[in-house]
Amino acid sequence: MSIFDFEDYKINRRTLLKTSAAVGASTLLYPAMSAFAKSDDPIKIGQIDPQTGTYAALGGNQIAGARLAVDQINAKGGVMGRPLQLLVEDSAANVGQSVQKARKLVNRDKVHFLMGAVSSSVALAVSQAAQDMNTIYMDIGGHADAVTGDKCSWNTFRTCSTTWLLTAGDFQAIFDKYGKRWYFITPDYSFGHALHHDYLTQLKKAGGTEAGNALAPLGTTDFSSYLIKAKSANPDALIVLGAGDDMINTLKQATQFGLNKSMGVGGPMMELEVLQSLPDAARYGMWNMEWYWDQPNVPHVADFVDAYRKANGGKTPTARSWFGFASAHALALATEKAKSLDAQKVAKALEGLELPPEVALQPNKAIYRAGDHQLIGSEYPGTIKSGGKYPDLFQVTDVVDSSKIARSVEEKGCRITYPS
Amino acid sequence: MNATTIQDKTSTLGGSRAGMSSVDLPRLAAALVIWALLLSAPFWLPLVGGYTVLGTRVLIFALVTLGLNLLLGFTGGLSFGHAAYFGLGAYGTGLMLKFVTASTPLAILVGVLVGGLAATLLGPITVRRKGIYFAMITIAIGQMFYFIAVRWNSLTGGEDGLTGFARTNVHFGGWTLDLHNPTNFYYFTLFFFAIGCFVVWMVLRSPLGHTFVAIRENPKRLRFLGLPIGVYIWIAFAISGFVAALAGSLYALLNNFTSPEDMNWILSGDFVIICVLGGMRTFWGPLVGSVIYVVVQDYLSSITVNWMSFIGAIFVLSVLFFPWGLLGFFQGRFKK
Amino acid sequence: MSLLSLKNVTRRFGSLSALSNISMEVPQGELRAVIGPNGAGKTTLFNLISGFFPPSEGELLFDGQSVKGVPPEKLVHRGMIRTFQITEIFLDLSVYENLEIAVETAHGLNLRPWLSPARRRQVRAHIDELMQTLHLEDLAYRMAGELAHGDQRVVEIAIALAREPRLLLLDEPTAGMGDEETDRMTDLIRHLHQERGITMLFIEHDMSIIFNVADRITVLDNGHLLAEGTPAEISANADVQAAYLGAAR
Amino acid sequence: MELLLFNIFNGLIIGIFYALMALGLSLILGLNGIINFSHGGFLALGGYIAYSLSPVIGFWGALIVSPFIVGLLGLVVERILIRPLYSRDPLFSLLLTFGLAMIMEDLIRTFWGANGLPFNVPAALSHPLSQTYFFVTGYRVFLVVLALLAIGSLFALLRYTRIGVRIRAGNADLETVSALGINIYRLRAINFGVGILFAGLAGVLAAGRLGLTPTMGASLIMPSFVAIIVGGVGSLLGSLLGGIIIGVAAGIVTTYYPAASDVVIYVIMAVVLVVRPRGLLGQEGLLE
Repeated sequence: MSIFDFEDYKINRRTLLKTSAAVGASTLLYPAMSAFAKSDDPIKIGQIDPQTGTYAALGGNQIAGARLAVDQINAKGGVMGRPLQLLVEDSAANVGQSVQKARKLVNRDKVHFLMGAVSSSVALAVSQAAQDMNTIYMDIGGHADAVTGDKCSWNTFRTCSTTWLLTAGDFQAIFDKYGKRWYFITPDYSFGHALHHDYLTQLKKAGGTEAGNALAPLGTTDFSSYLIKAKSANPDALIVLGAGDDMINTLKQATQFGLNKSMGVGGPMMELEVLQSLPDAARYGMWNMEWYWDQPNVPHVADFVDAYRKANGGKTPTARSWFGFASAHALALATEKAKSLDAQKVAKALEGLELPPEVALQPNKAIYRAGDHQLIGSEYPGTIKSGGKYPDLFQVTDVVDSSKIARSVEEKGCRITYPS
Repeated sequence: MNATTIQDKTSTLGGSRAGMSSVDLPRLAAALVIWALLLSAPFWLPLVGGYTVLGTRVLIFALVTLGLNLLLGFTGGLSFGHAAYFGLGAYGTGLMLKFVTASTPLAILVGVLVGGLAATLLGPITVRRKGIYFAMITIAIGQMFYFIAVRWNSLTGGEDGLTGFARTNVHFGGWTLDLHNPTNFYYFTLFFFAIGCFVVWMVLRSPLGHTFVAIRENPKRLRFLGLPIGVYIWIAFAISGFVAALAGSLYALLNNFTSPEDMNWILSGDFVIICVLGGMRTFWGPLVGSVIYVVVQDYLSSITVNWMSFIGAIFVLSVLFFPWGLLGFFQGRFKK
Repeated sequence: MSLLSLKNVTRRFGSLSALSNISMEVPQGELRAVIGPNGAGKTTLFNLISGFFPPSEGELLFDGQSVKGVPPEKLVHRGMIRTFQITEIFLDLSVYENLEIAVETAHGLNLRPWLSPARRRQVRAHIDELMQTLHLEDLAYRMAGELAHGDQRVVEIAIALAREPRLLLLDEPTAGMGDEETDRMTDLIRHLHQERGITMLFIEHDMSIIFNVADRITVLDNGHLLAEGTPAEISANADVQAAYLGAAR
Repeated sequence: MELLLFNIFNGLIIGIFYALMALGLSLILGLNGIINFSHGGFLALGGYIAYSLSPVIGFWGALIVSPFIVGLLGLVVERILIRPLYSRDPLFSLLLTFGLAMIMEDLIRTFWGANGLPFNVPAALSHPLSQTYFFVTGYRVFLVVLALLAIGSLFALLRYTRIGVRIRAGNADLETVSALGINIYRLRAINFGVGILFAGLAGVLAAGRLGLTPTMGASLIMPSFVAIIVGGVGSLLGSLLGGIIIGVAAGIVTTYYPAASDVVIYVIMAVVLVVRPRGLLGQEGLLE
C-alpha cells in the first residue's frame, strides 16, 4: 500500500489536465480557427462548475458526465454535422467568479450554451447573467425551487430536481417506516429552509408533527449541540437536510452519540459522493437519491456505467455524473431538433423535450416541462446498505415517477415570457 | 547649486522610491501611455484574446488596491482586511438597489459611505497596534464582517449571496447612459477609477501624503516632531477604506450580485499581493499588479484545475525575488 | 527669566537613583553644555527634560510652566525639540523631502490634502532658507541614507530647526565624526546660537567644542550635580578635575 | 444541567483545538516573527498523512508518526522559504505563507481528491462513555486528554530544557540571545518545527473528529488568530487561555443562538482590544 492513496484520482486528473490543455490551446488559437469553413466550426457549450473548494467533488462528477456525453455525440457525427465542444471553467463555487466566467465564455469564447452549477446561488446568478446575454443556461445541479419557480426565465432549464421533488420522493417512505414526530436539522440558508418547508407541508398534511427544528449555519463542523437538542426532543425520526460536508459531519457525530440507535435517521438528498466520505458506522438511514447507477432492469444503464468507468479510471457514475451527461445531451438534442443555434428557437425545442432511453436511463419518462423548464423524471428513495462496499452502498426501494408528485407550474409561481 | 534650481524642482515625495523630481518626462509619458491604453481598452482587448468585462474587473481591482496601497505602500500599514470595506461597499450598493432606490449613482454613494464609514469607525481600534499585530487585527475585523454577511440571512442572503438587483441606466438631464452595455459600464468604471487616481495622486503630493510616507520611513522621528502618528494612520486607513468601498460598489454593479466571498480574507490577501506584484511604493503599481493578477488568474483557471498552485507560486516567488514589484524592479534598474 | 528650570529633580529606576536632586536654570539665549563621565546621568537628564519619563521628585519648568509628565510630542509644540544620539532622519527620502516634511509639520500643514500656490511658495522658501543656513543645497536631491554621517547629523539638525525651536536639545552632535566634520558642526552650533539666538542644551564628550562654544557648563557625576559655571570656572574647578578627569583616566 | 455541562465540555473541545493551533502559531509568531498562514495547510496535511499511514501502522502509529513527518516538512519549508525573510518586513512572510497555504490546499486536493475522506478512529474510542451523558464519547475525552498532555509537555519543554529556555529568552529579547552566542537560525528552525508539529497533531485529532477535507485547515486558522489576540501576543499561556475562552464562548452561543456562533469570537476580540489592547496576558510593545 502506498502512502499516497490516489487510486481514485490519478487517471481522472490526467484526463482532466489533458482536456483542459486542449481547451486552453483552442482558446489561444481561437481567432485563427474562425477562418475555417462554417461547417467545421464547433458548437460550444460552456460549463461552469466548481473544481476547487467545498463542492469540487460534485462539480468534478458533473463535468465528467458532460464530457462523456460530448464524446458520445461527437463519435456519432456531432450536432447538425458540426463537432460539439465543451469549455470548462472553474467556478470555485464562488458566485462572483461564476458570473464572470459566464460572461467570459459568452463574450470571448463565443459559446452557444451555458450550463453548470452545484449551488443554487450560482445557478440563480448565472441564470440572470445568461438572460442578459440572450443565452440558454442549463442548471445542472443547483436545486432551489426558484430557478424553475418564481425566478424562472425563458432561457433557463434544469436537469436536477427541485427541493419539492427531493422531499416528496421519500416522504411517504420515511413517514411509514419511522413514524410521525420529526426533528429537523436544517442548514441555515435558502436551500435548507426550502427543504424544511416542503417536508413540513407534507408532514402536516399527513397528520405528523414537528418535534423541533435546529437551524445550523452552513459549514458548521460541530453539530453536537444540535444533536443534543434532537436527542432530548426524542422524535421518531431525525431528518438531516444538509448537503455535502454538513451532512457528513452531522451523521458522523450522530453515530458517535448513538442517536441512530434510538431514532430513525433520514433525509431528502443522499449522494454517492457523501456516502463515500462516510465511515462505515455512519452509513445508515432512509434517503432519497435523484439517480442511481444500479438499475438492473432498465436498459442502457449498464452500458452508461461501463462507459463512464472506462473514461474515469473505474469511478462509478453518481447522480451528479448523470446530471452532466443528460444536460449535455439535452442541449445537443434540442439544437438538432431546432436546426438552429438561435437561443429562442433552441429554448422552444427544449420545452417538452423527452430524453431518449439511452440518455434518460430510468424507468419513467424524463421530460423538460414546457411550463417551467424543469426536468420531470424519477426519484429513488431507499436505504443505505449497512456494511456495503463502494460503489454498492444504496438499496433503491422504489422508483417514484416525478410527474405524480411534482407541483404544478402555477403552484411554483413560474411564468415564462419570451422577449419579443 | 543655488536656490533657483531648487525651486524649479517640485517635490514628489513618495511618488517613487528614487524620490526624483516630478517634472519628469519619462513619468509623464508613462502616465499618458497608461491613460491612452485604458481609454482605448474596449477596442484592443478582443484583439489580444481579452474581453471588456475582464478590463472592467482589472479596473475595479486596480481601484481598490490603489486605495489600499496608500495605506500599505505609502504609510506602511499592513492591512490584511480590506476586503471587508470592499464587501461593505458592494452590499451597501446592492441593498440600496434592491430595497430602496433604482438610482445607480445614489446606490454607489450609499455603498461608499457604508464601507468608508465602517473603516473610519474601526480605524481607531486597529491603529492602536502596529506591525504584525496591526495585520492580525485587521484580518480579524475583516472576518467579523464576513461572518455577519454569511449569517445575517434575512438581509444579506447569507451564503447564497445577494441577488435580485441590477444596475440601472444613469440619466443626466435629457441624456441617458445605458449601463447594460458592458462597454459603457467599462467607461463608467474608468471614470471612477480616474477619480480614485486623482484623489490618491493629490493626497500623495500634499503635506498629508508626505506625512504618510514619513510615518512609513521613521515614525519615531515624526513623533518627536510633535505628530500624533495614530491619527494619521487612521486617516490613511479611512481614505483607503472609502476607495475600497467605491471599488466594491462598482464590483456589485458589474456582477449584479454580491456574496460574502467579496469580504473574505482570501480576497484581502489577493489585494495585498496585487500591490506587491505591481510595486508597493509606486503610484501605478496597483494597476500593473491588477493587470497581471486578474489576467493570469482568469487565464489559469480556464486551463488548469491546479490554478491555485500557480497563484500560490506567484505569491511565493514574487516575495522571494520581486519584493518591490515589477515597477519597483524596473525603477531600481534605471536608478543604478 | 529662565527658559528651562529644574528644581530638585530626582529620578529613580527601582531602587537606583539615576538623577539625584538636580537643580539648574537655563536662561533664554544661552548655549549650555552638559558633560560628565559615562554613567553620570546625562542621557537620563535629556530624556527626562524631553518628556520620555517624568521626574520621580522635583519640578520641571519650561518657560515658567510646569511640564512635568507632558509627553514629548506635546513638548514639541511648546518649542522644545531634540536630536538623538543615533541619527533619526528619513533615510529613504531625499534631503529636500526630509526638510519638506519638517517644514510642513512646523507650519502645521500635515492634515492638508492640498496647498494653495501661495502656501506652497511659502513652504519652499522656508526649505530653501534652511538649506542655505545649513549649506545643504548641493545635497538636496541625494537620498539621506546615502549621505556621510556628518551630513546626516546636519540634516537632523535642519529638521529640528524647521520648527524654530525655543530650546534645542542636542544629544552628542559630533559623536562619531571626523575632525573636519566636527569643525563644521562646531561652526554650525555657534552660528545658530549667535545669529539666531536659539537656546541650546547639548551633551558632548569633545572638550574642545565645549570650551569653544558653550556659555556655561553643567557637570554631572554619578547622578549628582557636581558643578556649574562658565568654561573658565569649570576648567578651574578642582572637584571637576578630580572627579571628571580622574574618572576619564 | 445536562445542557450546561455539555456546553462546557463541548466548548472545551473546540477551545482545545483553537489552543493547539494558537500555541503553534504563537511560538512561530514570537521567535520567528512571522504570521504563519500556512499553519492550516500543515494541519490538513497532518490529518491526510495519518489517513494514508493508518492502514499500514494503525491509528496509534499514525497518531504519533504523522505529526513528526509534518514537523520535518516544516523544517524543510523553514530552511528554504522562511529563512530568507527574517530580516525583512513582516508583510513578506505573511504573503509567502499565504501563497504556501494555497499551494498546500491544491496539492492535497490533487493527491487525495476533492471528496471528503472518512478517518476511522479505533472502535474502543468511538462510543459514549455514559448513557446519561451520551455526548461524552471516548474519542472526545481522549482528545482533550491528549491535547492537554501535549500542551503540558510543551510548557515543560520550554521551562526545563535548555533549548526551551532559549526559545523563551529569544521570544522576549532576540538581540540579547544572539549576543550570547546562541545560533539563532537553529533556534528558529527548531521552534518552527515544534510549532508545525503541533499543527500536525491537531490535524490528526481533527481528522478523527470531523473527517478530512482539503479545506479543513482554513476554518481553524482564523479563530486561532483571534485566540492569540485575545490572549495577548507573546504569551503562550495567553494563547492557551484565549483559545479556551473563545471556544467555550462559541460553544455556548451555538446552543442558544447558532447564527452568532462565528461572530461571537470576533466580538470578544473587539471588546478585549478596546478594553485591554495588549490582550489578556500580553506584554506591551512586543512585535510592534
